[in-house]
Amino acid sequence: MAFIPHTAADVAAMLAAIGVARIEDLFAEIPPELRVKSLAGVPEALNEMEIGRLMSARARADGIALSFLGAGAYEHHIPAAVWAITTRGEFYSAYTPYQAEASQGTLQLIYEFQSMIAGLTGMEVANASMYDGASATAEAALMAVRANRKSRSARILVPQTLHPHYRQVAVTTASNQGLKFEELPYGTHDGITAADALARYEGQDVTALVIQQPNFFGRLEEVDALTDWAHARGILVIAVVNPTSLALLKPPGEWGARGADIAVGEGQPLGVPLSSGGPYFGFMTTRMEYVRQMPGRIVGRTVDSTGREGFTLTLQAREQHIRRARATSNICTNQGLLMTAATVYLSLLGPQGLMRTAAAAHARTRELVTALTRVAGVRAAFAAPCFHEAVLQLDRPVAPVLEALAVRGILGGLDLAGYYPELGHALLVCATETKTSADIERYRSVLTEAMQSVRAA
Amino acid sequence: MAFIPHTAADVAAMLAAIGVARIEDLFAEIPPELRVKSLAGVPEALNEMEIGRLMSARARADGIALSFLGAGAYEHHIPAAVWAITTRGEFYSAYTPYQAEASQGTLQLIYEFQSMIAGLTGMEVANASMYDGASATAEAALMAVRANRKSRSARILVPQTLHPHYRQVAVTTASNQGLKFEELPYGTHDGITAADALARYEGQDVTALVIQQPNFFGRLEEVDALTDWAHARGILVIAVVNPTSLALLKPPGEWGARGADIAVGEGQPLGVPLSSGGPYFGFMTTRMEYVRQMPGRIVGRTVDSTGREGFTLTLQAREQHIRRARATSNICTNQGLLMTAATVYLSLLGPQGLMRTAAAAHARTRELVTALTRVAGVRAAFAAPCFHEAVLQLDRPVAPVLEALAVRGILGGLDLAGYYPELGHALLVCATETKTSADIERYRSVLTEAMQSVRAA
Amino acid sequence: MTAREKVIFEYSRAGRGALDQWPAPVAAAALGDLPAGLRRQRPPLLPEVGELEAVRHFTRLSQLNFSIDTHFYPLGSCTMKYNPKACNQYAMLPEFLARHPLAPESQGQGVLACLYELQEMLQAVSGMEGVALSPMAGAHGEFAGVAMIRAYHRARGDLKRNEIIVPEAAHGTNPATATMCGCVVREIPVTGSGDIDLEALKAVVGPQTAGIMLTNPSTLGVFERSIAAVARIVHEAGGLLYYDGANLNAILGMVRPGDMGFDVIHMNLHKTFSTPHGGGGPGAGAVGVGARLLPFLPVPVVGKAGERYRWLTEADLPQSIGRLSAFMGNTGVLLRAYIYMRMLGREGMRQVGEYATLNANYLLKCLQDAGFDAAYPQRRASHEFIVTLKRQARELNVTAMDFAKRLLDYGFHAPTTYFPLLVPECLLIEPTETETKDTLDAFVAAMVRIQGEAEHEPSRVTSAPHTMPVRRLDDVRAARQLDLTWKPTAQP
Amino acid sequence: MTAREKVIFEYSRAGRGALDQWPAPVAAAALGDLPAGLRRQRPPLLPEVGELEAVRHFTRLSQLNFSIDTHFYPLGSCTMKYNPKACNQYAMLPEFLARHPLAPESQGQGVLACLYELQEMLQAVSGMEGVALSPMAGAHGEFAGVAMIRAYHRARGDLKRNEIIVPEAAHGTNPATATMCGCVVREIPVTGSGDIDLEALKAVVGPQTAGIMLTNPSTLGVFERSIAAVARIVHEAGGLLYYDGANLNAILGMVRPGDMGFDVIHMNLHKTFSTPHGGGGPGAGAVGVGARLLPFLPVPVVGKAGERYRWLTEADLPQSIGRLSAFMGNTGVLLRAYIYMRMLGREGMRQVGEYATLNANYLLKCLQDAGFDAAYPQRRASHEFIVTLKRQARELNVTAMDFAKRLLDYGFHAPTTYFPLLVPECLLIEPTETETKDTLDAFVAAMVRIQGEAEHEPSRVTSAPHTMPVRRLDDVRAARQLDLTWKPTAQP
Ligand SMILES: Cc1ncc(COP(=O)(O)O)c(C=O)c1O
Ligand SMILES: Cc1ncc(COP(=O)(O)O)c(C=O)c1O
Repeated sequence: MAFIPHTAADVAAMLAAIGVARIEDLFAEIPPELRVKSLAGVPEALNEMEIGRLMSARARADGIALSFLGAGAYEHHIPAAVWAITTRGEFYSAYTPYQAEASQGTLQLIYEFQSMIAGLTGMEVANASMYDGASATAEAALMAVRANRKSRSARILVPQTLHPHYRQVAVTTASNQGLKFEELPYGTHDGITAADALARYEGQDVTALVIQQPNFFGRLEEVDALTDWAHARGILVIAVVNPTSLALLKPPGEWGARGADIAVGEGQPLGVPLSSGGPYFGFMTTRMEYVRQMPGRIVGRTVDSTGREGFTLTLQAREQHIRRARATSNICTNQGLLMTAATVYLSLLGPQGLMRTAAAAHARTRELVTALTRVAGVRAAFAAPCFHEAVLQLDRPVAPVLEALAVRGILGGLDLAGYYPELGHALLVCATETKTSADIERYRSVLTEAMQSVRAA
Repeated sequence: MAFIPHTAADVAAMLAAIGVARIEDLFAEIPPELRVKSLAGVPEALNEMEIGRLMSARARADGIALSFLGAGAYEHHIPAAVWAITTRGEFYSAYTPYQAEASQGTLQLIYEFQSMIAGLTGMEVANASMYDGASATAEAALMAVRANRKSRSARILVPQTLHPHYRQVAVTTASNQGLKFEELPYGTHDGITAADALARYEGQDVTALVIQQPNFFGRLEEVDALTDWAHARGILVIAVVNPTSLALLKPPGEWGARGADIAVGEGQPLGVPLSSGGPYFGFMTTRMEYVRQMPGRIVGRTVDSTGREGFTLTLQAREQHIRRARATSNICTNQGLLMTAATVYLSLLGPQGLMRTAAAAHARTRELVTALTRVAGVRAAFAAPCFHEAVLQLDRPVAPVLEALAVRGILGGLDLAGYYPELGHALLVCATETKTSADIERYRSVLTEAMQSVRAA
Repeated sequence: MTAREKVIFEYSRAGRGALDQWPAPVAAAALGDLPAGLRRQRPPLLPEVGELEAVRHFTRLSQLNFSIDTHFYPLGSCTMKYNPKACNQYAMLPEFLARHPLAPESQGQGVLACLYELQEMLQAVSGMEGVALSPMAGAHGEFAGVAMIRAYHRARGDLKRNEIIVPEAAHGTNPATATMCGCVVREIPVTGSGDIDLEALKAVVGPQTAGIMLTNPSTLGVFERSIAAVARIVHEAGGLLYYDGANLNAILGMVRPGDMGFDVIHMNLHKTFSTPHGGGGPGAGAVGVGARLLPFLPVPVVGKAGERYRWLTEADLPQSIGRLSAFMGNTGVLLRAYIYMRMLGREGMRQVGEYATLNANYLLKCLQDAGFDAAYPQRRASHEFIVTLKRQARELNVTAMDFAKRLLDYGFHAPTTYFPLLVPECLLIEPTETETKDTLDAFVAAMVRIQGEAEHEPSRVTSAPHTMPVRRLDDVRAARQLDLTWKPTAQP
Repeated sequence: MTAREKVIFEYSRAGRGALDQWPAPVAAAALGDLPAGLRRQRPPLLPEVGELEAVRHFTRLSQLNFSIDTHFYPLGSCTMKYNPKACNQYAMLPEFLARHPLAPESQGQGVLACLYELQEMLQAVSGMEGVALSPMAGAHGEFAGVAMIRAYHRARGDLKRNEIIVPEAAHGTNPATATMCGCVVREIPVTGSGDIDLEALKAVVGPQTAGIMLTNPSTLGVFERSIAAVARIVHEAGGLLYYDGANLNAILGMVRPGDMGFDVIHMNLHKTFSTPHGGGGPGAGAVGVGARLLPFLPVPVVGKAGERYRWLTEADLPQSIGRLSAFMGNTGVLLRAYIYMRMLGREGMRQVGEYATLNANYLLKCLQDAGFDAAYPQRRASHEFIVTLKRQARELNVTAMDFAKRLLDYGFHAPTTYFPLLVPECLLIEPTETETKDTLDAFVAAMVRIQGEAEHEPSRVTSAPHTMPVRRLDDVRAARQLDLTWKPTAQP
């Protein structure tokens, strides 16, 4: 009965009250020729036990592999408390806190989230979440066009070291509004944005520069120099950052002399399971001066009619339900529940725990690179330091090697052939605090076999 | 740090306030020679991620088999809502509702539980749970001795068809108080308590008669006749019942002309996972006239100082914390959380859902018996109807057959050889609503092979 | 008496922490390769609390919320129906949670099978030819839809079509989406009986028309009776029809947007298909398209080849509008919707439509009988309906907002207020099919009592709520004296 | 304003139900074999509600509770410490939940390994020679312990030993257990400083002494300093020493009952080892024994042979007191304790003892400084301590119960009241190590404010609580007009 609690007596009484004979009569306004004849294509109902069995079987079929994949989604330990709290009905089954007095839980939590994200990024204000890191990056580009009043070009410089999917999402999202994304090349020897690539933009009207730190290869960009270069030319800086890394790396708010103008990123590492890619959440921060250009919901602290502290949605005049066609974005539903998880996660980790997590991830990745480059035919693609992720170069095609690893239960990383053909047989690998030395050793030894099973190029 | 939130500054301030230099000084009253030197035997700490990995590996090692085991613990579908509610911190981390005003949630829930259990058993009152079905049975025997003022013998008649472990627990629990358990034989042809076995107790002082329905073999006892026989002789009747079965079978409150005097049972089938045997909960009910002899907590509905309805622990004068050596039992902590789960479960199932569950379990068991007795060398042990569980007889030893099944991922049932040698190669099997026809067919076909791999006796 | 719940930073003490959650520290040397100039100098301002402090704090915070699990929540246009616990439990099986988005298809046939079948079911209930699941909310689906409309015209060389027609009652995301897609919005009025003004529509269509965005049933809570005419007018003018399917609840199993002539639709799985609203999200805004727009679907989509499922990408869909999210959108949300839809089954789909409509019409009738004014008294309610309190505002000086706040005191979440904007002092009420008649009756009783209070003791209503953790909040101050992040010295 | 939460039966409507939870109906024929005379005639009185009604009802009920996750809960003798969420999550892995108790050992090496290691760890912290895990609560462990003492004497042919000595401050389960085991209870007094009166003990021991049951630290919250003398006196008289280890928190890693001379102990895993109290249970009351009682341990116990774990039964332990539960006791609780202990590790055990003691002594000192009277002012607190309000009761007519009820208004669960019985107007306060100094300070502040109220406005205290879902309840009426089950017509 589709979670419908009506008894036959209820239905009879309700129809009588309405004054119709049958439920069917309530649909009299719908032209009969439009009525659905059949819903073939939707199978018969399963009860909870049956769907449970089906889902368990499908989950078991997918299994759990030993994974060294990163590339924008990271396996971290998620404390049990995070989802025990997050799935509480009062968070899980509430909606956007339009009725502030009956939603102080969600509202205060968003305020705390905004505070933590601002603290982490070193920025002044944060919103209550975007869809994911990629869409937040796209929205940041749109926001920069609004915020940078001096620029009229809507040209956005995007390094090729930005996650390729983020670049694609930015184009899909913003090109209809006339934004132009121009790609900045990187050095194939060092994997970071080439400083001389900037030279050709001297004197031109550019709206914003995007910088990802660490970049897609796990390499560290020269964020201070890039930021100062942009600011000196009236170009806004959009930082794309991994939140875990910020426990150790300079936050965007401190890049260069003035700090980035907008900082966004993928929130998934903060307590959100990998889940085949979602739901995750994007975070977005900026300077106070740009807050009215920011999309998304924002919570403010205020007082009630008796002077008691309370929280409420604020600056709603930016949003679609008030400003409609002139809103900063069309976003309405965001990723609230994931933001909830992140807020609990950050509370449990705190500055020290997050630092340890970042440090462990970095140390594990170094250990991984050291181990794997001991395998014949494998070397590090870039000499310089990486953070948390690294590119390896193989002497033979990556795809068959990954397949050979997969049949042995190891997901060995991401084949970069489709994304960066210029890098040759390149493989992006990642290890976080969840990997032990034994795991790494297992990868090394299985890789040794796998390499042998694939002919060198 | 063992979930200890103290900062160094906290500790310093606290020690200063107390007026000691070191925490160690707080233990000055303990004779030094008694102090622990080392705790070798307790390993080094694991963090949450590490213990999670260890437990996941151990769980995976145990796996999930296709099980046809019953014998006092039954696999039923547990609606997702049951444990989503039960593990809410407000239920999970509260204790016995001694402060009624701050525990109305637990108290009202217990009242609802008592009502449901009374409804199910057809008895007048229920308590807030005992440890498990076996210990509830033992406590019922002790209670019967208190309640049956006319009897001085403390003799309890216990059919051999009562779960063997229940009989053992009763002996362990009650024999120190001088209770004598005398076993009533059953008919090996029909698997129920032999009516003529009662004859030899005519005219003797007997305190109580225990009746399990359905009995350990899944067979249905002649509860009306047994009850009336006992009552006619001043013997109290203790019913031991499977709560699921009560949706279809006559409740103990209606047995014979007057109904059973005490009814107990294992609550596990009501939303409690199998969990290798616990935590489960025992339920216990009786007539109002014996309520002051009942062990365990009881909640009553009352009013507060403003006349508003509320709930509170009542009849505490029966309990150890008030009556001490003269309490009805030493029970203090009970199985509250499992009772919580059962209350949610019964609310979701209701009379109709529970009836369907019982009917499906019965139908599946019949289907199972029909399928398995088609295998050469397998026959039903008793011709007469069973409920929800049945005894098969094989033409060869059961243990090696079960082993052969287990390696193929099937837990085929319980070998009765150790419990009832007189039944020969007997196997107790069970199927509930969780088993599909495909599961049963799989068992049948694997059993066919397994039988062939074991030599006939 | 009980103090307010502090901001978590106020519990923080230097050096405190949930240590059991942290990995072991690594030697400083392991970080030695990180250039000093790129390292953080001061630790971030995050709370330092133990696990108990965090759990206690957030548990207490949660209790300050109304939610479906605790209260009737008739928030119009939001479909706050029950979120079955099974959907959460089975979507969170460890294997589903652990799967990396870039894991090979061979290690994901289970989840891909679910997504593929979800596409099929959504296609069946919407009457469309193809479905893509990656949009992460309704507005995101709208974006995908309008972007496909633009791509369609562009692919045909029809480059001047940049106007999107929107009825004035439309949800704010519709015009906002049109702008996001670089279109110009043309608003058209609705008639007094809630249908689109066809003459106004005819006047506005033309060679510049990219399409029209419609909700049907509209946000006025009524079925657009002239839909066939609308479709004809727009199609004849060369435009496409976009169906805002945020709220399919009332027509589920009854009418299919595809059959009404729509070219593209988004469906809010977090409404009709009961994935949780989560205090603001996540959602999922799957898009369905007719034949003309099939080539433009966003990637990735799940395809099937023989018995294997695989991702379709730009290689398969070269005209795709592209990628909308870093990976595959909100997979976990999609699994919840999948589980829900499988539990409903074919028959359940229709029942949802029937009973959502029954509940709305019953509630409307009871409120009318109790003296409240329907905005469209001559119309049937769909999944929702509008009550206007303009009489009360005029006669008693008690507004829709006052009623809304007072309802909280009676244990009901307020309906949507002041939307759609064209009905004065409106309450948009959507009971959903998962509520009992008893709950609806209790809601009516509360409304009647509030009406009585408004007549006899209006200050009780205008100063409501009285029993919430806070009284009415000062929104003006919130916007003027922005306090958006906690600072060590910040005091409100 | 908000109505009371109804009893669930009041939501019930004939024919309503959570249908998705139910198996498909089976044909009536499938039940045809059940004799009509053994069938139920009328369906049982159970509520008929949908899933939403049930979830909403129980969620609301839960919010009426105080709990560790929401409030400081310093209930003396109960060790209401934080229950880590990880313990629950990992104990509830699907495989652990699905395992049948009679499944073969081959399909249970994982869980058996945990239980075996738990036995070993409990042995290590208690200083005993063997441990059995099957008792399902503290009182059940006591029962097992005293039953072993009896079996021991009986096995030696020493049949007249049927007296159990118990100090007057003992927990009620101690004398009740002695009775359950068919023994006679002999109470002995404690001295003014909280130690056992050794002279009284000497007077009571004799050839009829089966043993003594002691808690150390005692329920007076102090360490029994003469424990060595007690052990000597009882042992010399031929009795055995039973250690009620319900509350090991303050001595964990500090002293071991085995080293103090005890022969048998039970340990409340739901206290010291943080398994949840669950609104009344479940617990787990593992028993540890010295060499003399090893043969008598209850079955089953987990043994290890080579690398395989297996159940030891009567065949291995022919002198066992027997079986205490249908299967293996509260396995799921044992897994939680195992996880907790592994997370604590060796060092963590000692820290628990240290910080539990620190918190108790700090709180005691602060309360004393604030003018409250300690029951044993000259003694150190252990994990808990007693404040007596007899002065307040005499001078202000405000009792310990009044303070307790008023504390609820201040957001604190009350301490244990009126136990132990021998201290008048007592509050037994156990803060546990998992609470912060800030929380303890806030508790003291509340006590000080209540004291102020008691002096200046005593009716606020004596009529407390004021902010709970109900005011003080009429217990007398509850016991006189028994209303123990809901009936269709019942009204309170
Ligand atoms: C009619 C209508 N359209 C669009 C939307 C936008 O959906 P979402 O909030 O998921 O972006 C909503 C949701 O509020 C809606 O009600
Ligand atoms: C000192 C003492 N002994 C024994 C017990 C009994 O333990 P349980 O409640 O687990 O049966 C308790 C618990 O309240 C206790 O505090």
